[in-house]
Amino acid sequence: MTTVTAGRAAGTTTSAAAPGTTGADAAPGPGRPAAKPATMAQALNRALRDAMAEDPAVHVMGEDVGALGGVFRITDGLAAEFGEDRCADTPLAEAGILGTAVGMAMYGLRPVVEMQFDAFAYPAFEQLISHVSRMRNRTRGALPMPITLRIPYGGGIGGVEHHSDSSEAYYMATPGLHVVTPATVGDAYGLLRQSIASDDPVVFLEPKRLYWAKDAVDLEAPPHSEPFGRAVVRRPGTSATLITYGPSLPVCLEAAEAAREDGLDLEVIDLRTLVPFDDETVCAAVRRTGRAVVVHEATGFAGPGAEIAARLTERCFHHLHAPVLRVAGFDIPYPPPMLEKHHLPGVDRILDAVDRLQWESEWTA
Amino acid sequence: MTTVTAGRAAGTTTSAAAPGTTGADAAPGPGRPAAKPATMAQALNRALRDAMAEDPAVHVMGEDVGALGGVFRITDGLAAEFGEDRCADTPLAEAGILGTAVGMAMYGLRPVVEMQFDAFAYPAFEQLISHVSRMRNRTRGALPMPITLRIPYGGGIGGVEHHSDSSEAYYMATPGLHVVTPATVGDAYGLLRQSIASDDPVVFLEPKRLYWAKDAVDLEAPPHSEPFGRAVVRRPGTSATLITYGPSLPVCLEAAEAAREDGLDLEVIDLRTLVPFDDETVCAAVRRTGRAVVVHEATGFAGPGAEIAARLTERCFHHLHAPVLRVAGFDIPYPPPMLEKHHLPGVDRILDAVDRLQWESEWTA
Amino acid sequence: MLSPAPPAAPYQEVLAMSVLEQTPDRETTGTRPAPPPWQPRTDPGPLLPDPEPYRLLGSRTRLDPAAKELWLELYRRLVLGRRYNQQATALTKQGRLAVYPSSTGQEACQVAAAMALEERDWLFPSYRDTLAAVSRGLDPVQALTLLRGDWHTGYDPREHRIAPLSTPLATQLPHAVGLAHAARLLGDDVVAMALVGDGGTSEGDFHEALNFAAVQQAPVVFLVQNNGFAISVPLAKQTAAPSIAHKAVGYGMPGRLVDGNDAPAVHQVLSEAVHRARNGGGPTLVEAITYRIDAHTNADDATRYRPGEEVEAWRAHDPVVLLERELRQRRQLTDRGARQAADAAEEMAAGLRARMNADPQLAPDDLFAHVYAGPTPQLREQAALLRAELTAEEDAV
Amino acid sequence: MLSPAPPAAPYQEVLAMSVLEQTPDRETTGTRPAPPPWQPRTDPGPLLPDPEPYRLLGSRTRLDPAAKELWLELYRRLVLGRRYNQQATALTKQGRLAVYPSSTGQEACQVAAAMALEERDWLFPSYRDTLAAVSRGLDPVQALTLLRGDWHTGYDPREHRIAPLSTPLATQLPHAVGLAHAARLLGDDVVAMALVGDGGTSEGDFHEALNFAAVQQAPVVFLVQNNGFAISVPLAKQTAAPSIAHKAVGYGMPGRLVDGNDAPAVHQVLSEAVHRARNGGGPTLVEAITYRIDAHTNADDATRYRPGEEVEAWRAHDPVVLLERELRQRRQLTDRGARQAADAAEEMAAGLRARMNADPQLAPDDLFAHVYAGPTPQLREQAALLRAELTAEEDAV
Ligand SMILES: Cc1ncc(C[n+]2csc(CCOP(=O)(O)OP(=O)(O)O)c2C)c(N)n1
Ligand SMILES: Cc1ncc(C[n+]2csc(CCOP(=O)(O)OP(=O)(O)O)c2C)c(N)n1
Ligand SMILES: [Mg+2]
Ligand SMILES: [Mg+2]
Repeated sequence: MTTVTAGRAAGTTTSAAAPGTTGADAAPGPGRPAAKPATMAQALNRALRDAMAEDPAVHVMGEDVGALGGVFRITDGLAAEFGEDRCADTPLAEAGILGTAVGMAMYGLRPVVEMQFDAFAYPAFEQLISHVSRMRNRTRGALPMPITLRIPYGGGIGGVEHHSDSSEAYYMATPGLHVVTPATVGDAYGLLRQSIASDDPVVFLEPKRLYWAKDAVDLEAPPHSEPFGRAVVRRPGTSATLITYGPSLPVCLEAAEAAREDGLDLEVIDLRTLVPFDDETVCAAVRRTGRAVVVHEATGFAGPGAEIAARLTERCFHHLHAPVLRVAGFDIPYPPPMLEKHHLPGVDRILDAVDRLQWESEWTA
Repeated sequence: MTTVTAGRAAGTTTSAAAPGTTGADAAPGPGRPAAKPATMAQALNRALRDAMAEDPAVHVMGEDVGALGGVFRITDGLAAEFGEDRCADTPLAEAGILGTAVGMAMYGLRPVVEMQFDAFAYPAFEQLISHVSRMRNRTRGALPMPITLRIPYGGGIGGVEHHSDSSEAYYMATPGLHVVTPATVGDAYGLLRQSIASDDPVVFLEPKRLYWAKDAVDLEAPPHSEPFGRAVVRRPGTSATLITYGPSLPVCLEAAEAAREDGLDLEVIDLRTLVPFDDETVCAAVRRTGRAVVVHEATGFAGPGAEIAARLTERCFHHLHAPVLRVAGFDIPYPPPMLEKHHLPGVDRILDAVDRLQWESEWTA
Repeated sequence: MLSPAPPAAPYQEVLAMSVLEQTPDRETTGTRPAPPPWQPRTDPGPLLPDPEPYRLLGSRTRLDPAAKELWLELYRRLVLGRRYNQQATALTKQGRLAVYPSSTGQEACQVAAAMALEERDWLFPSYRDTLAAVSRGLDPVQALTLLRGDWHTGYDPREHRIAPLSTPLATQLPHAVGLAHAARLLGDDVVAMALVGDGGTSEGDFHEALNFAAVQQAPVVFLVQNNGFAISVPLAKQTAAPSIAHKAVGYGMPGRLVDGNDAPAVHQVLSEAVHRARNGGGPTLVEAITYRIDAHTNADDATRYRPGEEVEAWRAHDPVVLLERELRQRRQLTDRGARQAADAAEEMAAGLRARMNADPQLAPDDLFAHVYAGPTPQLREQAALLRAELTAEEDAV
Repeated sequence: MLSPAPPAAPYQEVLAMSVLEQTPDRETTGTRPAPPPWQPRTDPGPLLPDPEPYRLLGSRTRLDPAAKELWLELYRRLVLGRRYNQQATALTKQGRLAVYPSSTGQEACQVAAAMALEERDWLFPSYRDTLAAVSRGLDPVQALTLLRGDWHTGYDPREHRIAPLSTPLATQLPHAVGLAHAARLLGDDVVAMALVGDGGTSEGDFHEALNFAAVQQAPVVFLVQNNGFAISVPLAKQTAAPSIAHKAVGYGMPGRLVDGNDAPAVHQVLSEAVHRARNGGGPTLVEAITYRIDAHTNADDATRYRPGEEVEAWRAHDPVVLLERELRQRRQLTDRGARQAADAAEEMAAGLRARMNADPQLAPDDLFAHVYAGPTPQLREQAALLRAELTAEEDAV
């Protein structure tokens, strides 16, 4: 919940990631020996394992999380190590899974629930909105809901329909939920640990196309992670600020590299937690550069970028040289695999938006 | 779907409503005789009746819509007039109701589905998101979904938990859905007729605290309604523009009246359809006044106002003298009846926001 | 014999044709291909309910002293419960409650559900079940807080082991399963009793909860108060099943049918189910046949959808009257005993009335206090805004 | 006798105590209070499935000429179906399909479901049921479009009366009910056949769909292909019911159990259910016992969660082999007939392979074409943006 000064957050920067890595929070810095690379999937798995080992109240549950280890293998080995009661295959019913997790949390457990894919979390919507997000409020704190709802989200993996949704707008619009999404291997570990430790419900969105992205992170001694609620400047810059999260971070870092050729020095911010939102870090950055583009895969209309653009404008209006622009998925159902590349915000679309920041807005006819 | 020029829409204005009426689209104008006042509930009922009489494909369905006529009596008399097959009580299962409506639409019917209250539409979320909104797209137009999903929404009626949600942000963030909400008795009739006639699915949000508000609308000869997709200037003004919809329209009109005392001439825009959004009308207005406040009951963070503020800023940046501000419900679960007055945007909170438009933004420290 | 076209014989006969009846082929079973075993075999017989609801009143069964005391206690609580329902309804007329969904006519279910539980057990009530909560020992003022409107849940669920009254129908059932399952995993012999209406059984959450419970063998008792209506929708439009209790076999748990207006019968069936759950026997589905004598809530007009005669027929089967008559016939209840029960109920009602007449203390700051464990920066800003508004208002007064 | 404390007797006995067994009290029934009638009485007996799955293969039943032709047609389609499954799986290895969930081992269910329907009927397939769609006459290339990835549904559902393949499990079941109900309201004698897996029966949508169907007496046949697994989760973790078919009684519809690898048996049971539905008899739930011989999809590793012996046991009960053996034993199938069936299958596979090797035509503009009946102003802007980008890209090349 704590936000820190923009200065400190901005200090936590690294160079842009090479293609195939998620970003950079674990590049071997001074005093830290180079670690064997780990994937985001491995980091998530390790976070679950460490959380379960540390706290017997942590219970993992979902479809196929047991013997199979989940369709993405994020829960691999947990049932073998902690028993099937601690890492439990459930019947195939998402409302039932989240609903029973509510009851388990009422009895003092700390359920970590896996939804198999983004769109398959929708059957649990009522339990999430009407109960998970409100139980603490309803009972004046007597029944907190320390539930972590893990949802692999986003596209770019060639998945058939219903396997590529970016549903974060629904969760952001729901008071009582935290919404978290890592973009780096280090954050996958750190944010998941922090989410499980949180006494409030967390919708933990895992960018599935980054599951196999690697970073040099030593999972035996996972690096310190920035706190929950804090955005991190992944790449400092002076010309304009790209604000992003999750699967779009590597794309933004790539765009920033490409922009150098045009003489532009783009800053890239990784939000990490969408709720709570780190106004301090983001506003400080935008006041510095005076120009910003929000980038995400979710559809644009009433999407996450709307809130970000609106609040930045409210708070930094007189520092802005151009409107905060948005580069987002089109306002269409997620397209079939062979067409998804046209839908997903790519480097060119981001740079086009940056171009539009330099001049009078073309919209002001 | 058609938007018209801002000029024409702006022409459709009226004076502010007296308290207890919803607004004013049916005030007796020149050439129109004064009509007996009708309530919004009566207008909705009449729209259903006329639609059913005109098109045998129109089927009304939901919990308690038959003999009881719905808990708000919106379907009163329809089962008696058209038979229980045309106005059918269903088992108590919202996903089942909307899911069977999908099948009925596949066979060529035009289902009008009633959800009893806002929060009780959540069980139908998966059917709405994964099927209703996408079926046309999925089948390249072969299976359109001419479904109207009527949802009484919003607070202010002293309802216990789960009876006062403003859930429009969820629907706005879902491509493939239209999102419509009337604020006047005339629009209740006109927009519902247009929604039922639409070949696309419409989430039709009924501001429940305006059900009993009256306007002088002759339901025997319902007035011509502005087309779907067009916003209407309900009160012209020059100082700043209040942008609102549904239950907040009367509050905004009241605020505009009150602002006259301070020498401010506030414009009030009723959006009517949130999707599609009438950029033309709204942008024209804001370019004229240079200042805008978006007002709604839904929670602010990632709420409808975020999109409106963001897109106005994108499109009118260099015309704005101040950031577009938002007056919205707090980012909390809807409060219990005795506290709801503190949550709901009222006249004072709106005027405070207007005050902040006059100066340098206080946020720019 | 066999033909691809639809058979000419009437369907019922065709449907009844079964492997067992294929006698000529039985001899050759050894060589007939059969699927490998695909499932542990469960005998469905014991899971099926009796066709008639279980009843105790009017029987000649002798009562031992403990049973006598139980029946008398049930009676006292029924009398109290009836008075509570009347008082709460009256409070709506005085504007002291926003709304009240009465359980008049269903008091036997409410009271028996509470009494069948031990202190360590949990009750999961639906929005109509404030009386069950009160009968479990909750202060009626706290039980009615939701309906008065000063907060959503007026009590600490952990203190009383009563989950919040659930407004979204059937959503509390998976909670009960999860809690019972968690307790069992932790080695506690806690049972959860989950209440739901006939209408609520149509929701997907009902299905998912019962399935989870049976698969996990969670110690839960599901009590369906079948009061004939979901607001205006009668049972026949809600389900075509022989009974709701027949749903149990589809999950692999026993289904039982009981006369919901026969308090001792409800108490016995629920106690047995609780006992079974506590001892590792898994969940039970109990359907209690009862009737909602009042309208859905004070705001409802029941004459729009049901005939007065139906209500009258059920008034003749009133749970309070039935038990009183039986106790008097058995000479277990004297006029004095009945008066004492009535007096206690009157006292409760007077106290409730008095306390509900006081305006509750409201703290607008509470709006932000319990959204998260600690307020987010955003909520801190918003709380400050509201505080400033309230100060300005005060200053203006 | 009666005591408020949990009874000492073992639970099963207590549970079995019923009104019927209360013999001493039966005599006094006249005076015993009983609830008014609360529901039309349905006999649950005929709704319950037989304990053993219905089978036809291996019986001595004589076949009339029509039945012979049916069995041969089933055989030809099974052979074709098996080949289709193999070919589609091979296409994933060649990168021509994004993924393929094979129905190998379940061909009898797929083929029989298609054949039990008339042309005017509707099929509601799940994501694994492309073969049922193909067996209903759909071009395999169209059936596989979703899995190839050029569009979500590769065919016009109205043309073929095949609903889109449903990926979200069980969500297609209420669609089937709604369509069947609508057809009935409009006076058309159309039947809907809805397919779902054992895992899908745990979803709330399954429950709600069956309940709606029974209450509305909608002409729907629900076919559960119980193939033992939901991805890695075995049936025993999915349900504790005696059988999935036992769920039917809880909705008031007949439940039937059939050997899903016995094609003539599946066809007969489904045909009877379709016939019954068409004639106003309402819905039926059919559970077909079968097995998913392949992994969940080509991307899955089934050795992680099931022993090879189990798969072997089921290979011995292969639907194609069983029917071929039976037909040969009955001298209805010659080597030549078998070869003809194999050749036809090979021809289908070759054609499919060839056509799937061509790259599909893609039109990026389609992204915006079918979101609404006509594009919104917003979508028009976005389409223009994409078009400009594509032009710029082309210019750059
Ligand atoms: C999910 C959901 N849908 C709809 C409602 C609105 N509603 C409140 S009570 C009720 C009827 C409930 O009937 P039943 O389950 O039989 O309980 P009873 O009222 O008879 O106690 C309805 C439809 C609700 N509370 N929750
Ligand atoms: C609502 C939903 N939840 C989860 C999934 C992910 N998923 C795809 S297939 C599958 C297993 C399905 O099992 P079953 O219903 O038995 O069908 P089968 O695969 O055996 O044909 C799961 C969990 C889904 N498609 N839809
Ligand atoms: Mg009821
Ligand atoms: Mg299966």
